[in-house]
Amino acid sequence: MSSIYFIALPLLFGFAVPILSRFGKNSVAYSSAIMQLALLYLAYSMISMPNSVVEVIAINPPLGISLVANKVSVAFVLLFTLLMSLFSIYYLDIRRTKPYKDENKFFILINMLLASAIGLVLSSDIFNIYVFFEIAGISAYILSAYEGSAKAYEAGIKYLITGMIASIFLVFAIALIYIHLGSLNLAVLSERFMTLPSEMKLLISMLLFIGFGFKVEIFPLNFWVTDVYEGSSTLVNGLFSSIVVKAYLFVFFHIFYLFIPSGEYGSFLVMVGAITMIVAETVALKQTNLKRIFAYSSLGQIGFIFSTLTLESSSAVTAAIFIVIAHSIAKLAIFLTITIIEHSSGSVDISTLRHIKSPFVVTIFIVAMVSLLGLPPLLGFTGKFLSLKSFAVSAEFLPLTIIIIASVIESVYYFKLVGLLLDRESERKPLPTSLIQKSILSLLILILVVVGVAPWIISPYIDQASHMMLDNSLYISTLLGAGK
Amino acid sequence: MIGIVILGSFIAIIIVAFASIVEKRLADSIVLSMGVGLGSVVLFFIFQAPDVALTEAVIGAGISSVIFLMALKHLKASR
Amino acid sequence: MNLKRDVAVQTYSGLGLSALLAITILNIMLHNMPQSVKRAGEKLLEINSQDGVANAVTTVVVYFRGFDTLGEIAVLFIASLGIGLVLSSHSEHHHKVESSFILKTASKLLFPIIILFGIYVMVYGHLSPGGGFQGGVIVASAFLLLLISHQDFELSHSVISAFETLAGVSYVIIGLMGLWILDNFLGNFIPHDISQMGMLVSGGIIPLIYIIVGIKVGSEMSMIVQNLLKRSDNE
Amino acid sequence: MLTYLGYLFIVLGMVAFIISAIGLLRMPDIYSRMHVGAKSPTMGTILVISGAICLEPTWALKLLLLGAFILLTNPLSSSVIARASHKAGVPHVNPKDIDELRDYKEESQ
Repeated sequence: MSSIYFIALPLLFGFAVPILSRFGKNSVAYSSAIMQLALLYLAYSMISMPNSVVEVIAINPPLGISLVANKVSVAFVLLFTLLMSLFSIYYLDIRRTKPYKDENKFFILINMLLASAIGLVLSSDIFNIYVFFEIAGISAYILSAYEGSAKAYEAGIKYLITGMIASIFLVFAIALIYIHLGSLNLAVLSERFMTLPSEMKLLISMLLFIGFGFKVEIFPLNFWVTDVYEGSSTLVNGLFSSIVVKAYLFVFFHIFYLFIPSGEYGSFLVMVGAITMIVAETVALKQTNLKRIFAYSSLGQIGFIFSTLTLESSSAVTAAIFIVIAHSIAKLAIFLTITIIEHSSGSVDISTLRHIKSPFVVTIFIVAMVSLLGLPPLLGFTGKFLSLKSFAVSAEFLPLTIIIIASVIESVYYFKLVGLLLDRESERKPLPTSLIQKSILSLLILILVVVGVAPWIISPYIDQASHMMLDNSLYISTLLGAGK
Repeated sequence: MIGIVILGSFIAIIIVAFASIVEKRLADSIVLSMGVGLGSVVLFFIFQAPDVALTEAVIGAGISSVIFLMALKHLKASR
Repeated sequence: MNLKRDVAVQTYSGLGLSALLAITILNIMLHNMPQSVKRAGEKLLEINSQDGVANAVTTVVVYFRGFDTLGEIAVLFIASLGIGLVLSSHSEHHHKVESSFILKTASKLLFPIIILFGIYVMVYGHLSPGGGFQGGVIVASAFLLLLISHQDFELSHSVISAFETLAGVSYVIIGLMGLWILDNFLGNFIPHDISQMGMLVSGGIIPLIYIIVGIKVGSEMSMIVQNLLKRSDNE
Repeated sequence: MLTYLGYLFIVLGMVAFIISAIGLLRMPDIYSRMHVGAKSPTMGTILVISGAICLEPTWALKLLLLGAFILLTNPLSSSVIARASHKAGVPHVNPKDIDELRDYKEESQ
């Protein structure tokens, strides 16, 4: 099987929606879910392949564009397709009561988002990465303005402007790279990047850092994030936080490891991540809006992942992949539960947590939060433990201290939320949940618990993946050796 | 001879671009930015990139300014 | 949460940063221009000379980097969709202004000529400068002329979306056929002989894809223009 | 011989363009500016195109089509601009000028 289907099928679906919608009211929704399940199956079947597979498009690399499916990129693709298909099935249930207006367009947008997230992860050509960057960006702007309220438009415009500034920086960097190095292929660039004069190298690195930094949501460049999360709908927030940001994170570090293997800017980036984390967690303490709280908590977690990945050791990358998986699953579960709460009470203020009476929802919420916090025996613990260990091994004690303080602050507001959920004094109303909602949420939580208790189910695979992510010579030889 | 044309287009582009930033009325500024497109069409053509010149003429100087003008009209109508 | 202020601040900071960067780059470029790296462009031209398409730029845009073009088509598709979505919340009441007899007659005369020129640019994209993007926009501008001059003229939404769908789907299908036949996405599976270079039927799938791109771009741009024009007329 | 004829046409066309440019600067109001802005560039373009036909007779068909297109569009666009400015109420420099469009509108009301 070929990895091109991950991108071609969602695009094909997106283009074909006007025809599909002729076949009845539900046909688009069901075919979207079926296609995503097919992609999930494809990703699952690719996970057992022994070697990297290079999919050549039109002409051979280094001139043409190609997609590289190795252990680490397939792991991310599997994560994205899994979360997206669960999201689609969940939405199939929601749309019976509260559908979006113009639903067909919503399906086009989420599939374009999926295609571009996968494209960012698989592509091995820096201009192609920019094209997917744009597709993901534009579909995200429209998704955040989708509800059509004043707040949603504000979110959309903010996202649009910051996204456009990010694109300018990125395309500038790519132009400079092409002028100076004469190629766009990541493998060739990886060989040539260190030969640049040092000012040019610094300039290009800065441009890339700013361009991706807006999208990766790193400290000085993430002022827009919470407003966007607050304005856009809760379901969409789940997608942003669990899929889009993770794709940007992956591609940022993919390029970082390939271009600067010596870890030149590592000590700068590790502090950037730690500062992102502590600022986000401190600001989150004062918030009273659930969406904003979890947006800030996302920022904090991303800062944590960011600074872990900059350590550039294989144990740190393993830890980071564990945190990415745990965070994506837990955040999706949390945003899906907030959707239930929002639909029944019409508000996302934290005081609504006092008035819900549903042991199921309360359990989901608490388990997901505990996993985010990194307490045993859940999946979040594995990642956090490994990450702190690799910080200690690399003797990065200042960031380690900052991260531990930030985690303590994080636990304060999480336990505040838990306290509200378990408050005995307040009046409570039952919260209706349907069977599909229950099963999707329990599946997500089940993954957190099972893999958390027995991390050795996936840890050999992730170990191999993290070695592969750091092994530049292997990447270069597979990519340049490809050709039919 | 061709050097004068190139230099003239460069200077014209810079002047028109600056004028379109300084201009207070948005409609005028959009029309001025069309001038930037036309100047770059000349440059692209001289530097032997007829494909890019055609694209710039059609998209940069033509339809994108029209879209800007229509968006401006939309803004005025909603005010 | 002050939108007006935030947008201004972000725009100005972006402009300032860009200016700073431009100065830095000019400085660096003036002092050490890159030495002669063997450029990818030259190698691409070498390969193109075996491929039988007279306009090398077309080969690069549609074939060597055809995957990027597919992505750009998707960007345009989503942008058009977004404009339709954002403007759909307004009412459909049109404010009509009768245009003069001269304008009506002349635009009727000009319309077929412009359409013909657009199609020419699209179809000859692999032989002469131009191609799908340019031709599509020219076609859209012909519709724009008609929409401005005839107030009661309206493009049928279903016809345009049929064209759009047809073009988009057939682009991906052609790519996948390359995968099934040659084991190479967007592979050139239609026979293309070097002796036919410069003829109208040459280059295999390349002219075919450029025509598809033209149809797609033309329908998207016409839709964008119509949405903006019709919806901005209500007062 | 044909070459010299071609150059002559092109120079004449340039003279027409220069006259139009001077007129645009010197004329007092928009209506008279439209007058110089429409007529002499049309003539200038036609002259330049006929000069080009004399220089390169093989391109004659394409150049003739180009000339026909300019003959169609140039008067049209200036007519539309003049009409639009009349509608928007741009004043004449001399209010006693003949204004047939205004008279026609007043009659029809």
